[in-house]
Amino acid sequence: MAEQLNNQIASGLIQEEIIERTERRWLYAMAIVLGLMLAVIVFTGVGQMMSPLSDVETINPATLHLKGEFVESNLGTAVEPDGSITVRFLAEQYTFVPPCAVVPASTLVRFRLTSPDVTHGFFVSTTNVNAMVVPGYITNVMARFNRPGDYVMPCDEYCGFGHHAMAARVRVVPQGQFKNLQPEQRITCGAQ
Amino acid sequence: MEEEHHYGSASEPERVAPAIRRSTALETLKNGPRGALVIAVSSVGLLLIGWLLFYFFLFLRRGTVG
Amino acid sequence: MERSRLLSLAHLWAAFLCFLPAAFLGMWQLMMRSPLRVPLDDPNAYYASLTAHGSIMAYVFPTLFIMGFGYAITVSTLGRSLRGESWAWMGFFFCVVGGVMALVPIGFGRSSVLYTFYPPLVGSVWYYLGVALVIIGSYFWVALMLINFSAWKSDNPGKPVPLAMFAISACALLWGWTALGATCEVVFQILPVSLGLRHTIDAGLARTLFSVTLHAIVYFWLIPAYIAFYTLMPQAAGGRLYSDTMGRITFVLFLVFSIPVGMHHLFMDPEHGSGFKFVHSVLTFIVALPTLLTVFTIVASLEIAGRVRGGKGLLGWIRTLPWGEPMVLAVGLSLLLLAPGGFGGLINMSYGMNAMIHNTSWVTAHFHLIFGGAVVIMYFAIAYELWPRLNARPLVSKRAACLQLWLWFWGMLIMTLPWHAAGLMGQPRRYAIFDYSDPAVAKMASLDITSVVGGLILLFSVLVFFYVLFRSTFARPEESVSPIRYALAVNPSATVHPLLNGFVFWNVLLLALTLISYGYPIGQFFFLHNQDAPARSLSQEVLR
Amino acid sequence: MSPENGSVHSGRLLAVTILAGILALGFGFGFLVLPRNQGTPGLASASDSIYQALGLHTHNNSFNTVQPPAKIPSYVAWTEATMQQAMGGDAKRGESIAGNCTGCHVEPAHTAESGMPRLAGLDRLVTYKQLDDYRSGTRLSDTMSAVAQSLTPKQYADLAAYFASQKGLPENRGERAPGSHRSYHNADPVQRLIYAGDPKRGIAACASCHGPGGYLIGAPALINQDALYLEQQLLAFAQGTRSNDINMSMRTIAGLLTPAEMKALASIYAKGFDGSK
Repeated sequence: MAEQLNNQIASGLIQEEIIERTERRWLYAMAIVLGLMLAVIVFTGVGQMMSPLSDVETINPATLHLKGEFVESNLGTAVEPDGSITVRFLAEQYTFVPPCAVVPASTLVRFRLTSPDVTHGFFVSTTNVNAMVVPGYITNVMARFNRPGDYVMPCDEYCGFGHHAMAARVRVVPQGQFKNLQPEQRITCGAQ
Repeated sequence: MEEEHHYGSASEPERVAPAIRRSTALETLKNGPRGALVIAVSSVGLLLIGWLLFYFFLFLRRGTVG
Repeated sequence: MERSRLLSLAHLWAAFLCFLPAAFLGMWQLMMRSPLRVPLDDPNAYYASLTAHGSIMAYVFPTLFIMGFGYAITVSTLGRSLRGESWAWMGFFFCVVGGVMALVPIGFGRSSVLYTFYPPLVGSVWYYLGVALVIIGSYFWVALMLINFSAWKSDNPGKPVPLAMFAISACALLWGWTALGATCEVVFQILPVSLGLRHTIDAGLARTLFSVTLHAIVYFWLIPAYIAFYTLMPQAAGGRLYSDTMGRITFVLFLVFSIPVGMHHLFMDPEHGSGFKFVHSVLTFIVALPTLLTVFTIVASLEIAGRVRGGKGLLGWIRTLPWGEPMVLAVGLSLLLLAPGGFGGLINMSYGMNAMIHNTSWVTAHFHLIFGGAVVIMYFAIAYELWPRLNARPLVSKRAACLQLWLWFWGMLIMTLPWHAAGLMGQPRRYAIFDYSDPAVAKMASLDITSVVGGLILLFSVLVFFYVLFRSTFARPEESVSPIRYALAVNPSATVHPLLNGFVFWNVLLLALTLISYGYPIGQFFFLHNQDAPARSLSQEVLR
Repeated sequence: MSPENGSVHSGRLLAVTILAGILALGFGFGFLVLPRNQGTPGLASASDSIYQALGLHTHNNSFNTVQPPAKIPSYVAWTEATMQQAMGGDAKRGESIAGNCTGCHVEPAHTAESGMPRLAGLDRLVTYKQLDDYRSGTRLSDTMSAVAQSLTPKQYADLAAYFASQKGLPENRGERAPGSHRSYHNADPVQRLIYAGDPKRGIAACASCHGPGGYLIGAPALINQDALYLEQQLLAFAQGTRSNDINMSMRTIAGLLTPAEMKALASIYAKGFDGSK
């Protein structure tokens, strides 16, 4: 008896079919909106190189200075045998080494960083170059800077009491001004 | 107030909201909540347009990275 | 008057009493990072305060509030006393002791590791034990919610579980599963190191385990606000819930999809490939669906209430809604905050676009707007709804309550919108102080000062909130305080689809999905080698 | 099957198929489509694409073959074994060895501004590392390298334990009571450098590693240290004549300081900050 009475009153408001129809249509509409956003991500991801970093490499953080790719003499900007540019930083408690790096504009640059102590953040501000630097892992980010100039590179992940003063600079120079280097030559732009 | 089935909301009747008197204002609800649809569609539309603007004019502008 | 009201009241009081100091800390931090002069402008004090503000606002305050709200729902929707109330008090005791134990070392500056831990940075062992105790205490609540849920179901076979109980049980299940991630990190990785049993830690594995918890904890906080949307607001507005089924589908979607999306916090991390990052990004899009469904269903419910009160024309029903009712006003303001907050979320979760704003103030502004704003404003409204029932005294003044909600709304917008802008301009996150003499930083000075103004409004709103709570606690008692009323659906039905009345199948789906999305990302760490980093302490603790 | 189970079964089937569709979309694009243009651009094969998506590069690390000759700053690495050894010294045995150190290093026979570092109270790890660096020649000093070569690493640890047990330099436990004027609002530029650093130039705050109120493994507490010694070491780091700081942290920071700042920093730390000797 309760069910029969209930339908008689409730249905007067809005039929259940209408409710189900609007909700179902709304669900489909939202699925389409989300699908559209995903499609944009996939197309730009395939068209240009617009995706998060993808390179799992480990390295022993305690002995970076003794052997391996991040010995101090190998830090800074280097031209690889195949002509590509690689910039290596060490992010350590409370300073980046080198504190300033020179990079040619509008060429593909490979940034490689690691940390001997705690997690740091690597962020060339106002650009998309933004990644975590986790001790034990090598951060490998490919990027291209279109606008020459000096970029501030703050550590954007909490790394201890000196976190607020930890910042380096990336100096993007026009292609012409970037002098070609010998394979084993490393340069930084040092104090200004 | 006729006895209404309410278990979907609470098991003790006095814990459930009172039934609603039918009035002419409800007529417009016959074919679904038009006003709610307008608000929902426009707000989600704004979100989508905002997202597209952010994606193409802020994100892609800041340089390729991968 | 509600059964076991003291239990709920104790939880809510404990929650809001630790919310108060954390709010003041937040205010101090806002001024500290702005160009304004502030007492104790010491970077170390900021990082300790940030750890305390984060730990309270992320662990102690919401967990205690949700436990209290959960007990109140169980008692009032199932219409019988809570089974295992003594265990509930034990859980409460664990949470309070754990909260205090975590805060003491922070106060002494021995554990400024922030509430997300950041191994290999390691703090005092007491901080981690405290957080672990809070989690253990919350597991008592998880168990009690599920016991009461299944006991009622077996006593009432075939009957639909009340929507509010169904939702809070989904919330408890979600928390039960997701807390395992952070618990594994603390128990197997951080505690051994802070106790000095081990000296190295795999930071990549630690961050990944924490990401299992990091996003689902956000939905653990969000679901109670949605419970108020679906089951308390329609009745307060004098209308009906548009669709009970859609409510259940929303909470099921949250349960299934909240955990396997965690890696959108690790998009910019070096220890994962882009493949699983994209899978998690797609799953995060799916977990945005229930919020979009909720927005429509709740605005439809508001329209019904508006029409019933005679609102004519396409949008005429908005004017006729009882905006003087705290619950109705809170839902309206929460939806308005949910729009920009959700927009920030859409940007953060979009795979590559995360690089634009990762670890900038944009992210901080996002979660203050969507959690601090849209969710906590509902916590206030839920508190206003529960207070008369838990104290058998009327709420002192709805006008003061509504003023408080408006202040919270404007405070949140004024604080977070400039913050979003500063984030887009590249302001890094978690800086104790900014050197405004640097032209690149000076550009953000006016934005940071505007945020301080927003913070002041929020602080005033918190004081008004406590004014209303205190006055209502000591108001003249009234016998005729009506019990909590839960919204009736437009078409209440005697039966509910079996899948929307239980969680067994959804648990299986959840575990399968989490295994698929996290299996490889977590498993890979056991095949990588020489990535263990020596633990570093900011206070020479580790070398004991 | 009663209608009851029918709708449950179809419900489950629907949920599983939707989920499978979502996962197929995610894994399909995530592993097969998107990685094709990442890292090494150009259409890679399916397996290359999957390797790239998992972050396991198929290309050999062709980009770090040619390296300048490595220069080892210090043979000490803060591994578990080294720390165990450095912290495991016995003060009493250290006291007997320390006989010939007191000539130069101990307070009474020592005039202010002598350029000779005070060792009483020095952190164990610092003493251990400096002695090892003198032994390995990564830190140059003819007298000290002779002393270091005549001792074994076990004795370094004993000496370190002995000096750490002496009163003199403050213990740097990394805590400090919060105080005002430790931000950029501080008028005194040197105090600003100590507590807040100078991010414009990339200079870290001294106190965040050397205290007061900050601790870093291997970084000595500097309060009450000899002013001339501090200034000389900063200059040596800046010019690179001293280069035993692991991963170039001190050389980088000292290189950004001006000589005037070095002198001011040395005198403030030697005076012990707010005059507390």
